[in-house]
Amino acid sequence: MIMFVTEALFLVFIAIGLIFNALGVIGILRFPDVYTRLHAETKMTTFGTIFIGLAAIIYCTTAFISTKDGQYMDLGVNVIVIIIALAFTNATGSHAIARAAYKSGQMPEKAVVDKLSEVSE
Amino acid sequence: MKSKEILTAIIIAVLAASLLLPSALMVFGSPQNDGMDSYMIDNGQDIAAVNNIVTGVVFDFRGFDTLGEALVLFTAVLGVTLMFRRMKEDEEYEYE
Amino acid sequence: MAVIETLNTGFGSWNPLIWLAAFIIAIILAWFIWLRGESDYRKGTEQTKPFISGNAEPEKGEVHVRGGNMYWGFTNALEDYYERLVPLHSGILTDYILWFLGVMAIVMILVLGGGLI
Amino acid sequence: MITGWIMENLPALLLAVPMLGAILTPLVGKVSEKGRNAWVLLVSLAALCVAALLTNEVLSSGTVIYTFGAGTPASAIPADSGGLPFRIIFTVDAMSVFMAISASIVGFAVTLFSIAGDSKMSGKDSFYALLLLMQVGILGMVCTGDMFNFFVFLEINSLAGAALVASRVDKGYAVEAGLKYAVLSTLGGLLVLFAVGLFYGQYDALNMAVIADSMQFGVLDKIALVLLLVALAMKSGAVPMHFWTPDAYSMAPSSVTAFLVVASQASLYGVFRVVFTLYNVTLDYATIGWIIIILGVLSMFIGVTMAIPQKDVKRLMAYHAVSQTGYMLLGVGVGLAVLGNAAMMDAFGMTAMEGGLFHIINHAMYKGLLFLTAGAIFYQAGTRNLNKLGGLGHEMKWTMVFFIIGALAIAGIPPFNGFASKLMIYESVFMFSPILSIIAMVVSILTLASFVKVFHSMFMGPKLPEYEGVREVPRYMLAGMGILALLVILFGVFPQQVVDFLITPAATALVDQGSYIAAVLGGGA
Amino acid sequence: MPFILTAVFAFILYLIITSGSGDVLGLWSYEEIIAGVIVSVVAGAISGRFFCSNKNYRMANPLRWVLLIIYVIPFFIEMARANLDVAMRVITGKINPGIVRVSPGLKTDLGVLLLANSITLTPGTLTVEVDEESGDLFVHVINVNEKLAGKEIADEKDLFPIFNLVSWIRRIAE
Amino acid sequence: MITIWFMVAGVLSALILLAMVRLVKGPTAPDRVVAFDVINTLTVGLLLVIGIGFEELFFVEVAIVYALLSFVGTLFIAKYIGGEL
Amino acid sequence: MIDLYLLGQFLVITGLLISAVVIYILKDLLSAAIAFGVFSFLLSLEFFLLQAPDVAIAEAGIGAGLTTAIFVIAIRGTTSPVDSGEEEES
Amino acid sequence: MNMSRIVRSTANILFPFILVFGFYIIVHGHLTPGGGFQGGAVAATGFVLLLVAFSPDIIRDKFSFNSMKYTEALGLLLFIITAFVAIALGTTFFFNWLANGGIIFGESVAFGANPGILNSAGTIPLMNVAVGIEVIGAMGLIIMYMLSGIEGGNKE
Amino acid sequence: MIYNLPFIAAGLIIIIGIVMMVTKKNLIRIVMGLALVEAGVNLFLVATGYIENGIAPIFTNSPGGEMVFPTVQAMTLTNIVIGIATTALLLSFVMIIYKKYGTVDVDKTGRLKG
Repeated sequence: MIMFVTEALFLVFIAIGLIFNALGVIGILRFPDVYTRLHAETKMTTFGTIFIGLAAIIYCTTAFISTKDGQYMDLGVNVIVIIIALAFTNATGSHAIARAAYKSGQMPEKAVVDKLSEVSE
Repeated sequence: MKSKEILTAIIIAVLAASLLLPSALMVFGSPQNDGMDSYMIDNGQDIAAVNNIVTGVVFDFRGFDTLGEALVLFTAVLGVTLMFRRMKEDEEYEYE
Repeated sequence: MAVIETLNTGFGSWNPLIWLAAFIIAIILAWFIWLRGESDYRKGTEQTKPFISGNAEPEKGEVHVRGGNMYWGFTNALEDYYERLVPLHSGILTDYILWFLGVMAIVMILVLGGGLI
Repeated sequence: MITGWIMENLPALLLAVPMLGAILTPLVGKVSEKGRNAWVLLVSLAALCVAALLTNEVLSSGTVIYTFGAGTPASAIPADSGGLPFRIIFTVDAMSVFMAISASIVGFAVTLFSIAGDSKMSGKDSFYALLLLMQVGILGMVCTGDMFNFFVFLEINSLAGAALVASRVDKGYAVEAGLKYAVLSTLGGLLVLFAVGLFYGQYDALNMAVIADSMQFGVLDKIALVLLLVALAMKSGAVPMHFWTPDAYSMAPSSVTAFLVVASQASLYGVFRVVFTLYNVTLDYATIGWIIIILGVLSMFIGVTMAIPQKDVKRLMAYHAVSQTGYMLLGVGVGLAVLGNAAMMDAFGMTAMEGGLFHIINHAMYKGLLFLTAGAIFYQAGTRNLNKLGGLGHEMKWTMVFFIIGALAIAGIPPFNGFASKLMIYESVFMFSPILSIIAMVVSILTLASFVKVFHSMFMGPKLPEYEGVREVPRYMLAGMGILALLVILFGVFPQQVVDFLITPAATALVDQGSYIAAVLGGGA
Repeated sequence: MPFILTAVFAFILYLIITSGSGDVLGLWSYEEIIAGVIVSVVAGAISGRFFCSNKNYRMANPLRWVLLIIYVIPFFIEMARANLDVAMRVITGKINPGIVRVSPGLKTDLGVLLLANSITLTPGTLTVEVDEESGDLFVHVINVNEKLAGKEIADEKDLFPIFNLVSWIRRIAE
Repeated sequence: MITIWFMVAGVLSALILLAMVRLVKGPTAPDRVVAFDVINTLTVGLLLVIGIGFEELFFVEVAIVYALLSFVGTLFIAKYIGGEL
Repeated sequence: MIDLYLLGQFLVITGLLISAVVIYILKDLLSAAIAFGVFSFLLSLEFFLLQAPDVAIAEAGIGAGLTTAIFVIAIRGTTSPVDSGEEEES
Repeated sequence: MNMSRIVRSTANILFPFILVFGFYIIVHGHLTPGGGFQGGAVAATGFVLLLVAFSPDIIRDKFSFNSMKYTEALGLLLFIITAFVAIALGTTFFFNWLANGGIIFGESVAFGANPGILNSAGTIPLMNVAVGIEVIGAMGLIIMYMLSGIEGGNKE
Repeated sequence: MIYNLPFIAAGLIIIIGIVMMVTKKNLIRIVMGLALVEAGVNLFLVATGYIENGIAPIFTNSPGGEMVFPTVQAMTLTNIVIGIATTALLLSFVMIIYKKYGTVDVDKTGRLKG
């Protein structure tokens, strides 16, 4: 029973990860300007990759319980490190890109309101 | 300049053919000889007491290469240092 | 007498020491001849001035033959050759790379295609 | 005890001493300038001593094998590996020490010269460290018996050379020359690495002796041969791949230029090593021999004709360097073209090769001397333009004498060393093909003509007003030139001794592939 | 103090990535611990002045770390909610973007960083610029409704409708 | 179980190829940086997945290096685009 | 399994070649540098697939991080500050 | 020029962790993938992260050119001295004189599959550390010099 | 033939790099081409040592099969570091050339000729 639940959870996580990654990639192809593409990119692919990482953690936990091999635990811990690093760096990176794009003079398309331009002028 | 472009194309074609020839003649995934490397894999743990055979090769069996490579890096740093150095006030050379 | 060995060149031989001895003898002979020259040469007199068929002597700077003037005849005679050769040294990096690769291609054809002979 | 260690580890010390010197040079330079100069001289002298000891060792007791990382230096092959060496092995035979000793001599003279000659320059710490590193590269290239190690040292050599060429950054011309040199030599180096990969893929070996032992000369080997041959010939400056040479030689500081000559000769050594030791009779020697001969003849002729109309002294000398490289290629190429034919080899092949190899060391000496005199002129007069120079002979007497020695040697006038090697080349090549020999003689005459021009426009003529303050150069520079001038005269007066002592063993070692393999792999011979 | 704090964090990271190597506490071997101490001392010596650049040791309190770990849960829920929102927008292509200003009133670097990264990681919002002095954030929002467009300074409620993440962050970092 | 990992890897590499369209098309440099970032993230996932698929567990370290370091490249490009370098 | 592995390799190599061509095609220098970064990622992935994790780490660290940085610095150093940004190659 | 406040604080926080990770790769060079070069490159990237997030002047106050030069030379010196000691002990250059010796890094490794012991491999960990130090210094110097080359001319 | 994919890719990358070096006019592009050639050579080297179904040459707990060749990986490692050194040096040359000449066009930087 537990076996079945973990396997199902595992598959669900992988499916979520793949779907969100795919949506992210489609998003950067469909959206009109840099800012909206960044919306699609950072969040969706980060979210998707985090879910793939969670699936990996589940896999490692089951393997650790069944084989008692210390390396599996090492792997699972490392995956957590990866997830944290990825979330941190991706968020900051996309902020940096957005800021740079704004500084280089690309205005958001179809913007309803732009408070930043009022400040910088 | 038309002839130069044609010449370029011919040279590139010949080189491409000769550089792609190995990919047709060599078999990927099954090297023809394996004397040296299988010896290293079998005896690396004995001789150098390493688990990562690549590190064993880099630092023990072929350590001198690594020294040379570190020196290449050192050379590049010295070169960059020389390029961006602050020159003396009166340092001018004639180039005629 | 290892010092006075001659250089075997496969076809003939050559001994620099003998040549050197001959050279020194020639110099000594020349010295003798120089000794027998006129001894009433004085500096600072009319003797030191060059005699150019009675024309006035030019300034020292003008006499000096500059390096670019030499072998003008040679380069002028081979003008066709130089006009082809000098533009090859165009100073452009891409051309230089192309020459390198071109020679490689030619040699590749020669070696892979069976050879010259 | 200590002498025992030194004698046992000579090949490693030959490289390790300048390496250590190069690493410590910036640190010593932080403390004091004088101390750094002394340190660099000391290291250079030590390297020269080690090279001399190694030469003596090799010439008296045969090829020296040094295995890095093994228990004892001579144990090339571990007992249970089935006859395959897997560590890096230095195979120092007579040819290697021949190159090593000439590089060390020029290196010492150049260091001596540059202490005074480049004193106006900033960034001397890096400059000396790079000079020593370049020496490491050259010595490593000529001593190693391992293909990948050869590539690594080639890369050290070319990077250090490029950085030195570009070291006068004030106007940008030197950097342009350095960029050309660096891009071309890096591309060449990568193609060499590709060839090494081809060898590795087929034979699973990197050691030259092992590769030579199992060489089959299939299609892949042919491709590897072409890549190695052309890339190394380009590095040595053979026409029509010589275009980087005048740029780099003329824009580098003079002391560096004198050393760059040796660096390109190390690449020439690479060519010879590849065709003779790696392939030898398995290769299509007539074709490769003729290719090398054609490259040589083109180099000789185009080099010298391009030199004649030049106005820049160093550029002119650089074209002469290309031309002289042609002699070496011609001599050794003739030897290669008759490699399989024992009778012809005995009759003139060996002599041609000896002539070509003798020309290497001679060229290193006199061309180094000439570049150093050009540097001395530049140091005092501040220009290299032949149209502006003139009348320097009144003050710079010693420089003039050294220049005359160098010029006569390069033109092949007896009794200087250029004549001896050129005579060997002329006579043996004449038996192979008279036309080639005649071309070589014509080139020699043109060389003389062009140096007469240089001599006339630099030293002769009335004193010019703009060079009033010109004095003789400092003593360090004269000492550097003097060493080379002395060697030029010595080699010219006693050529047979040099040939017997250095050149014949080198040529024999180069041709005799069997003993090279036997020295590493044991057994036989 | 900066040195010790950094070294401790470095040591914890080292222990995390080398877990499962030996027998001490069932997880680490002695050699690893010795190497870890050396490594973390060196890392602390080099990077201490950057890690604690503003001489502010609030984060040395372990309680704040517990809070930070708990914070992950509401944040994750917010993230999942908004993700579905943007996923719909990717498929339908209906967007209504704009840049609004948020004034959370956070002082510390860590607080600003946490909030900005939370905003960026929450789909639909993206930090474009931060005011150096006041810590005000300029947020690019993918769907600006009428009410939000009218306000001069937007509320937290508009960005995080379910949980009040700003007060969480204030509790963690201030 | 192993096959699943490889299938995931295949899908992820197909996504990378898809994201490359934006790299080719992207009218301005910031658009290309977005593609760069996507490929970056996907590559980290791919490395993770393949590492588990090969059953050689230390392969994951490569992914950590990746996740930490590619950030620097992004920052450099962003700094250049923003005109601050 | 082996077929899936081959498929993965095929995809990665296709990506590698595409990005190499993209480096060649793109007119904007900065975009070429970005494409070089992508190329570096995929090369690292390919090393990973060829069972060379050491080389993959080296390529990831040096290729992805430092090479991009050096290229960007050099591009900045060879364009005048006035017309930075979208600079078309002559 | 400085980047925004967010990037700066991220760099501050990430820097020690990148450093630790680089050192981890260096120290574990003989057990897991990695080694001197890779770990050194990772740690050097940490420095580069600081250089990009802050204005290079600020970083140059804390890590000067000279200190980086000393770091680099120290690494190379350590490397070559490790090799020289082997000559002094009567063996050849680059002989692994600590391997299987039993003291420091001297434990021998059994053949076949095993997780490995940190305290093994002789001189290899020493060389790893030396090369790591060298690569950190070299890469940091290259980037620092190139950044300094952007700003102004190279005349005083 | 399909199994030779990495070799073909390596060859093609080298060719693309060489074409880039020959046809492009910007010096930075030329250096990029050189870096591409180098990447291709690296790929070629690693592919030379690959064994089908081999595992990485590192001993761990997991039971191993046949191992991939280690020497060639060590060589590639060396070449990667040499590559970054070369690239850095060349790019600093290019930067100095721009500073002195004001251009990085390869046709306009050829001032040494004849």
